[in-house]
Amino acid sequence: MGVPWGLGVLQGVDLECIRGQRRLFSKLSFTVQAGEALWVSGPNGSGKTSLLRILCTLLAPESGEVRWRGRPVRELGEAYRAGLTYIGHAVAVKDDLSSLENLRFALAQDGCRVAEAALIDTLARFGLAGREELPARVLSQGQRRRVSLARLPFCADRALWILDEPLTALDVQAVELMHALITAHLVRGGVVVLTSHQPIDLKDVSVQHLRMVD
Amino acid sequence: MGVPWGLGVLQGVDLECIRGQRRLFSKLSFTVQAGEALWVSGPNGSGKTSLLRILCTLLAPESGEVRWRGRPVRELGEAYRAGLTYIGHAVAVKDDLSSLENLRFALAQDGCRVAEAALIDTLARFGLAGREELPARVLSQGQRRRVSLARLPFCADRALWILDEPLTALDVQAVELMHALITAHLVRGGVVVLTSHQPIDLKDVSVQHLRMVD
Amino acid sequence: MEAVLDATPDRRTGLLAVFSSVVQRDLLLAMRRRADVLTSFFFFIIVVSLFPLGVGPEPNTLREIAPGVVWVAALLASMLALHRLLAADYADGTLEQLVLSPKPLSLLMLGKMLAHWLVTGIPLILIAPLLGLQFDLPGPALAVMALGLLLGTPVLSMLGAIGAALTLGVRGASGLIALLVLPLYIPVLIFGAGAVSAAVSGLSVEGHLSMLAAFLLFSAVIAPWAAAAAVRIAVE
Amino acid sequence: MEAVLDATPDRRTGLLAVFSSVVQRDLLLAMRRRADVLTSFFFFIIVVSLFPLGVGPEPNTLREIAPGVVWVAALLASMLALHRLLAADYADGTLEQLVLSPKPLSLLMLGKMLAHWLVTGIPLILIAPLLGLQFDLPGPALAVMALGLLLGTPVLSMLGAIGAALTLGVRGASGLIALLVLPLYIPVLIFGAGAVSAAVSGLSVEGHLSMLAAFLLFSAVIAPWAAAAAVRIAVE
Amino acid sequence: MALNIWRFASPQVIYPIAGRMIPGFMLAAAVLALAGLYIGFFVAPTDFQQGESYRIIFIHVPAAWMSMLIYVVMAFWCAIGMIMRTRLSFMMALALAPTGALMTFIALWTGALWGKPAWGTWWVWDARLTSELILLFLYIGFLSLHAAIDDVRRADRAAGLLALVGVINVPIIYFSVQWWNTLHQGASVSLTRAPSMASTMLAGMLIMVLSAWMYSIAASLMRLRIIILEREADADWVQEQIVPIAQGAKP
Ligand code: HEM
Ligand SMILES: Nc1ncnc2c1ncn2[C@@H]1O[C@H](COP(=O)(O)OP(=O)(O)OP(=O)(O)O)[C@@H](O)[C@H]1O
Ligand SMILES: Nc1ncnc2c1ncn2[C@@H]1O[C@H](COP(=O)(O)OP(=O)(O)OP(=O)(O)O)[C@@H](O)[C@H]1O
Ligand SMILES: [Mg+2]
Ligand SMILES: [Mg+2]
Repeated sequence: MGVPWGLGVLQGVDLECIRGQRRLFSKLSFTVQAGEALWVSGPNGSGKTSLLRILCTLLAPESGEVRWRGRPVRELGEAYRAGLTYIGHAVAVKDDLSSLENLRFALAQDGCRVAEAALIDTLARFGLAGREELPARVLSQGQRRRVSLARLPFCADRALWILDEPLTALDVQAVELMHALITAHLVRGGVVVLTSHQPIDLKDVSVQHLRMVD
Repeated sequence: MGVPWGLGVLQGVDLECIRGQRRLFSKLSFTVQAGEALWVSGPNGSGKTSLLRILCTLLAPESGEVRWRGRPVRELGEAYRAGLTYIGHAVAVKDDLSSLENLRFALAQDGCRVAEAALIDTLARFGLAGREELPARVLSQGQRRRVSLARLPFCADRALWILDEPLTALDVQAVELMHALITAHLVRGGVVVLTSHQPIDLKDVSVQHLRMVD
Repeated sequence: MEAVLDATPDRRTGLLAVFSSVVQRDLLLAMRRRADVLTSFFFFIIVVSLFPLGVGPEPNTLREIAPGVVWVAALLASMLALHRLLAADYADGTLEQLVLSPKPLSLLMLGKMLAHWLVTGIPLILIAPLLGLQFDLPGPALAVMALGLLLGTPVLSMLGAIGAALTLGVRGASGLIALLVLPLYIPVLIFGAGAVSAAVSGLSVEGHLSMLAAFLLFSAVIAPWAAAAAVRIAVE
Repeated sequence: MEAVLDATPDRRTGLLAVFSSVVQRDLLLAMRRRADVLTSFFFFIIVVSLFPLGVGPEPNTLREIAPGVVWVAALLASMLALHRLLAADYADGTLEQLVLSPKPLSLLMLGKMLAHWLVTGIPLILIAPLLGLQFDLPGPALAVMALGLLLGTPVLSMLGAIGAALTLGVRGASGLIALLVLPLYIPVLIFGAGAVSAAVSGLSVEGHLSMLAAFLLFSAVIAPWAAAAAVRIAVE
Repeated sequence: MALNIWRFASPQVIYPIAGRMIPGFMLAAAVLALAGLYIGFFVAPTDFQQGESYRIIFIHVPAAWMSMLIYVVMAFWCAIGMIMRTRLSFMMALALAPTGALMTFIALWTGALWGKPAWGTWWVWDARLTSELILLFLYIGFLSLHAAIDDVRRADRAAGLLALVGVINVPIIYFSVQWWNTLHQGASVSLTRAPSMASTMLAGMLIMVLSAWMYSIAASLMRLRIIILEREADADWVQEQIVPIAQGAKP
């Protein structure tokens, strides 16, 4: 639609979001380049989650549109979703499955097949060594989040990562691992949109800060 | 038994906790004085939540005991629970009730009756002004947590507060409010046990730091 | 800020206040989900109406099976609502708070049972005679049916709460509840349907009804205690 | 650290692989909750057994109501498992992930329906003839019953999935499902039970069975699409 | 006193004692079964109303009685476990349940087999039969609930509570023939019908009942030993027991 490619990879154009009677934001526009992160912050209830859900088409904006490589994502449809990884507040981890099975099925439903060894390896690097076979029910809060985040290394080929408070419940070490993962993704030219109440500590990459107001 | 009162208000004595086949901790002892906070930190899955649940008798320790004012809490039973406020990971907020109703019932089940005006006032100070009547379902993650934390000001007469990651999902302003609440409770001679991955920033009060290891 | 820090609650509230706050909260929740109140009600009506469809329109057969059908439908309708009796409270942490309350847990459980009965039992009692009419049951049998339901449905709520509490957080809970609870319901079914059948054939119904009353007393004593014990086990 | 950062997945998997991963995951979950698989099964047995208790032991009456009872119980057993078909996935965020999958959502829904049928339908089909035997049904009627269930239970799973999807996140969902789904089940009930009754009285069953087959085809076309649409609405 | 013994009896003490008792009970069960079946099938005369088919009573009645008794005993152990917090009593209860379910199943099955010649039908929905079926469901419910909970302590106590609540069913089974008029025999019918046969029949039946007792005790003790090993797998004494066996030493 006339927007030249050079203007950015992910664009929000005049986005407006209304929940119930409340206008959370309007005329919200931004442009994120390849290799750049968008850190959305702001007070509780200011609409960060709503914005992220709009970006990944789970929610329709009241007005305005989201563009990916210059084209409205509503038009792109499946093609857009095929290049997208969203990890929301809900961890999508099944209590009755083990960490390993949770990860395997999450990837399989994403249409990607991974060798068992790589899965176990990744879980270990997420601090779940020796807990691969435990049902997720018995894991601690932070460990459950780690299981859901362990998908990310396998999503290197998906250009856009949208992460809603990925650092919640994580300990210091896990936060560092997440920083490394995100940095690596940006370095290889991906785009990351994330929310966090803690400051984001990404070095050597460009981070755009979007402050929502109440 | 036989421990003189001077030794501390809340004591863990040789606590041991086993979940599944895994020994999370053993020989864990500590003493918290009146007016002192115990900040429990440590990596994900190191047993912080388990420890807090033991302290409030939701979980029985494998061995060892918890003492309150020198007496084992198992013996104290209701008398102990009558002086205790626990806010866990689960927020105990009903999606279908409004913030106001949620707060009112939480307090009523605690056996305390509060004037409507005080409730609305408190909710406003927790940043929920104008949202008292919204069903909790539509609230943001942080706002739901605020509703569950809004109980605390009314628990001033309960000596022991046990809070599991009370700062999760809260924005900067709410974190400050929590710090103020906790400080006030300590100043009036209460005891606070809390976990947090973020550093606890309490001034002018004594904070004991318990580092769990994996 | 100060006002927040020294709100002073009135803690001289008694047992009854806490009990009624539990009942009130559950009733309010049920009203909020208005669909829910109507549902066990409609479920009851639909199940009862399904039978003539499956069995065929022969009036004698219908009159014969009516007591059984109505009671089985009541059992199932009551059971259907069991899952939400405690599971939601368990998932969102409310149950932990109840366990930590200094008031006796069994009393709070009784409150939840009462709310469940008010929401699921009462509508059944009111509509059942109407449905019985469609099965061509005579007047006295209808009265006996209503009376039997009045005595029997609280038992269903109370026994059901035990099953719901036992299966909290258990894999496949909603199914397991059925497995645990339906067998316990059977005596109520036998005497409840038996009373109606006896009334249809003009026999004395006193024996049946007094058995139901005995069940009611018995479960009023046992169930709150057992449910509280089960909840404590589950929360640990 | 490096290895984590460049794990390379194989993304050339086709539709079928994703479909079967959905089915497999649901089956695995069902196996984990072993109780669950057994439960709709036991529920079926218990409900079928409840009726004679309420109705009385008269063999002729029993034979007459048997087809209706078995089919109503099958309906209810199938419905009981519906709540867990999508609700858990909705609550924990799995459903969002399915919606965001580049593969067609209706296909994924079909996978979930298939898993539901394998877990709840198949056991019913296997046990129903045995229960029919206890109701003193003749051999040919038993065969017809099994065949009818084979055609009818997938329809129950498919229609049920629509109901489950429509009620996602709705207050009081488990009850509302019953309300939405049971009326849709009625045609299946009528023709399913009708086939057995016809077989008992020695009439031709072809008409009934071919109606069931038609329902099956029809819902195989409509249901996955409708369920997918409903899920999209719910997730928004 | 007996309670005290159980209270302080640790699994470690019971394990070898049970091992020593099992052969005796098994032997007694076998001998009594042989004797009982001999009396039942060769000594006891033919019933003049029912012919030979009544002989199924020698299996049916002991199994039916055991099914109820075992449930009561199981509930008793659960109660002890809940009150005294003894691990062993829950293990006893869990060890009893499958035998109880088996006995219930046998009672149902033999009853059905008997029903065909006696009443002309395999099954009727009569109160006695149905409440016995409920008993089977209660056993299954107990075992399923236990299996559905991972944490053993929690599983024990939850299933134990269920067992206690379900105990109400036992008197219902027992008195059902008095409370409802049913097809099933009342307690004394078959014995008074032909007084001359009563003594041999009674003897055969009682011997079979004893045999069922012996078998149930032996089978539960065997299961108990396995449960003890499973649950105490980490304990030193189990390691000492198991490791030598694994290395080929005599137990
Ligand atoms: C599946 C069907 C049946 C079941 C579930 C069943 C169940 C039971 C039970 C639980 C008992 C022990 C209760 C007591 O001692 O009072 C019992 C005893 C007995 N049953 Fe059955 N029964 C069945 C069929 C039959 C049939 C067909 C007959 C014979 C026609 C029969 C004859 C007896 C007799 C004679 C006793 C002993 C009563 C006594 O002396 O105390 N049963 N049965
Ligand atoms: N029906 C409604 N009526 C009024 N307000 C609503 C309605 N639905 C949602 N809201 C408001 O919309 C906002 C949703 O915010 P969102 O979840 O996007 O916030 P957030 O920035 O992610 O907050 P947090 O930091 O707490 O996660 C909340 O303020 C909520 O109160
Ligand atoms: N059945 C089991 N088998 C093995 N390990 C178990 C079992 N149940 C629980 N655990 C372990 O016990 C620990 C529970 O930890 P807990 O929830 O107390 O951690 P936490 O310190 O609160 O962590 P977080 O920071 O993530 O909240 C986890 O490491 C979990 O893996
Ligand atoms: Mg948010
Ligand atoms: Mg924790």
